[in-house]
Amino acid sequence: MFADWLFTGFSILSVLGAIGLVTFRHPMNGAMSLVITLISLAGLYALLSAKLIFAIQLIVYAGAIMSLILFIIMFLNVQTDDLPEEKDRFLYLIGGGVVLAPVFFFLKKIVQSLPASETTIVGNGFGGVKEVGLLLFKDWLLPFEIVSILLLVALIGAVVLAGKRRVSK
Amino acid sequence: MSAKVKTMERKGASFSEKIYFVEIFRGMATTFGHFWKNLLDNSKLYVRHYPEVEPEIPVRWRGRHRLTSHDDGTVKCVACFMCQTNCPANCIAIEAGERLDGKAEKMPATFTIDLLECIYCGYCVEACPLDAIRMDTGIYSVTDNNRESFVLGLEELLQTPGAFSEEEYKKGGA
Amino acid sequence: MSLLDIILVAVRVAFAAFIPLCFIAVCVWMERRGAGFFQDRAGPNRANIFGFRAAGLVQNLADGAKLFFKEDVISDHIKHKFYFVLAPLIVFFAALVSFAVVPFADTLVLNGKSYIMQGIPIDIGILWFLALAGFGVYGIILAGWSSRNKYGLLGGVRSAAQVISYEIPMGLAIVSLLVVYGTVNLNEMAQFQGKLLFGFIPMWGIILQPLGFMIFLIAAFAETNRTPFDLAEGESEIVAGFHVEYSAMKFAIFFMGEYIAMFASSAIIVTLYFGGYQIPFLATDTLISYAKPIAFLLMLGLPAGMYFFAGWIRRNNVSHYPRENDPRVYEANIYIKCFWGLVIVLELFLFALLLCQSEGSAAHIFVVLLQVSTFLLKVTMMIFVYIWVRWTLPRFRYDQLQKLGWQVLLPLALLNIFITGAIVVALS
Amino acid sequence: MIQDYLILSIILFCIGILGVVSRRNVLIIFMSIELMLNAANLAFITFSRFHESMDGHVLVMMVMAVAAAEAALALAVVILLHKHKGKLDSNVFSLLKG
Repeated sequence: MFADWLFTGFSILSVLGAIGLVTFRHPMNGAMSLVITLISLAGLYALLSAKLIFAIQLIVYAGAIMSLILFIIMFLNVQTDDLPEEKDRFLYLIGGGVVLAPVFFFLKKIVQSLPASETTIVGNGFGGVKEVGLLLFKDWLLPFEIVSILLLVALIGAVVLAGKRRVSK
Repeated sequence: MSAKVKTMERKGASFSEKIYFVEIFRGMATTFGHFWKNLLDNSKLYVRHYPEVEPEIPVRWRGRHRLTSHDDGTVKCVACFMCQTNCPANCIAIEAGERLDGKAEKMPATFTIDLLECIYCGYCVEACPLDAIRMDTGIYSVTDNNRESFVLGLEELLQTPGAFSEEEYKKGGA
Repeated sequence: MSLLDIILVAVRVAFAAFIPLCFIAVCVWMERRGAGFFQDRAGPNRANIFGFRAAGLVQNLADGAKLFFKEDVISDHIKHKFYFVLAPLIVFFAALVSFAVVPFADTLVLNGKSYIMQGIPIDIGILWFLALAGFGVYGIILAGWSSRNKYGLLGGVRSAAQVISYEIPMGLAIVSLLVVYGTVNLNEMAQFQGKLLFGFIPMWGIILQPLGFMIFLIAAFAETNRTPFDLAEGESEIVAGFHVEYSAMKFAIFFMGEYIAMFASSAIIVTLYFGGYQIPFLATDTLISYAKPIAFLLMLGLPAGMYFFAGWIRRNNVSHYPRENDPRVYEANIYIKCFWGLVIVLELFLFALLLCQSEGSAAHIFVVLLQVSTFLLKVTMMIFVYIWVRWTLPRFRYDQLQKLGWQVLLPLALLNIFITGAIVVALS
Repeated sequence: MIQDYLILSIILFCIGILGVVSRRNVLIIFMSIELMLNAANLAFITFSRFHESMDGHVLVMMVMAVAAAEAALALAVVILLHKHKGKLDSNVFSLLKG
């Protein structure tokens, strides 16, 4: 019962945060509402008994990626005058919503055809650090290595892109 | 006169100094020595127990100003405006008046020092040709509740006595 | 849920919430008096209530009252007032909540039921700490950005970049520690450190991971924005960094947040590397089975320690200038009487324990109290190290700071993981 | 119950698409993409719970790594564009050459 209330609260918060992201004009407001969404998603992961993913969501998404975005907003010193006008963004949003509504109802139909299942917390180490780690390093070793190479490439790419350019003559 | 040249050895070049760790721990040992000594016995602190124990003021110490007077009580100042001209903070304002006692031609009709402007540099004392203004009152704490009381007039400046005798003052070299 | 359960939950939540808040006062006091003693000064020792100065602790009250009654200014040029007000709260609460996972005593077993002694009973302790340490950056960024002022912005950029980049060596140092301990649960880590290496050295993290400890310590200093990494508030260049625009209680909350962060990271360092609540050579089982002899030894030791402490107070709490009827001697006598009263109460408590016949519960509670005081003692010593370093080392330059983080600490941390992994594989 | 989580995931995903399509601020577009990734993550975790197998968790970790890489690169590009044009409007960045 308590889990249901938590689910309701977290889902309302996450949807509100997402709506805030697409409607606010200033990216700082958008980023802060996305942070709310991400934190409430972390709560939902905990409800789905994914302990490790809960922690990683907080560390990587809410902690690292979003603080990087906020840092960039601060670094570029984005103030209201620098932003694009976007006077008719609500019009676009409503139009997009009308277009997307059939897609949403179609997907909803598919989802509701799934067999019903409980979402109580699973015991015996489901989603714990050790279990997910063993799975990661046994069955998913190759993708893991590829992702690590991807991260390295991204690191170098970011340094090359944003670093100082030498003036070529 | 040949200057004495002492060549200092430049620190920080050796490997153990470049790696920082040893030096950091040596520095921390030094500071901890001070801490420990003072913690065990706080009578060794280099402090002045100020409000209870008045600090000892040397002769050349620049305190609040005063105007000196002749033996018969007339003001020494002749309103030559040297101090006012020299004052970097523009805190001295003099109005000259005619002098009737025959000691000089002029005397200050008003002589005000704004202590809130004063930076206690002592240039007025240096500039005075007649030793009429001095900073030897030994007053170091000038506090009040309103700004007006910080503007000293001629009377107050004349009434403040010096903290030292004439011989001490002369020996002090000021 | 019996009454006992509820009481214990209340106790541990209260401990996790109030101990950091109480330690703010202790930290500030230690910082100021310690700074004084390091520099051969006395530090603040004049503020008093009816002549009782409590060694300078009353000064905190005076400062608090001053900050509380100051005018709370929000400048007119600040457009995003919500974030401006939110920022100090984020810093404060992120630091406060990050302490909540630190175990302050071993699992308490009463009537066959075990109670975990940490604020939030969560398995992923150290990951929680990392996540919350990351949240602290939001406060800095929002404060620096919403101040709309060059000093604030530069200070915010500096300290946010510093915190973000030092999180990486910190995380890597923790990774090698996880390899050694084989768990992310802080309580299990502390239990692991109760064992003995070769039978006579306590198996503390600092002995197993000396390099990792150095990296973690440096990164923790940088995370908490303390000297030598406090260039966010380099007074000579950018006045006060990201909290230039803050005044009164908003500034006080920033200030308290910094001290809570210092306390929390001291607690984490103690838990990871100094055995947490463990008393060296006395693991929890040993303590429980020898509870009575230990209580007897404490009964003997307390008056002896108090005798020397009283002598120290009497020597140092006097006016060092001629004074008639020195009120400080009177003050010192009262302090000494209070402390002797405390000692008598403790003695009575220990005596009751000695008389107590029921094996188990009393010994268990006694051990928990012993471990809590050990933990707090260790944390206080770690805070002292923070203060000690602050008054010893000069501030880094910004490029030196980033160079240290990325070019020295990061490779060292990777090397540490490699060495640790090799040794663990070779030994198993 | 599982359906609720999945519907929430769909809602978040649709909002993400809306954000990408209708906004012109590059940072908001970027964050909307992050939102879509998160919606997909939620679906992964839900199905993982549904089947009681942890492969979904591993996939989420992969997605997060990719998102982190993407964040680093995208923000580098944003900084570069801001340096060149001094604006955050996606209409301004229509040229392919810098």
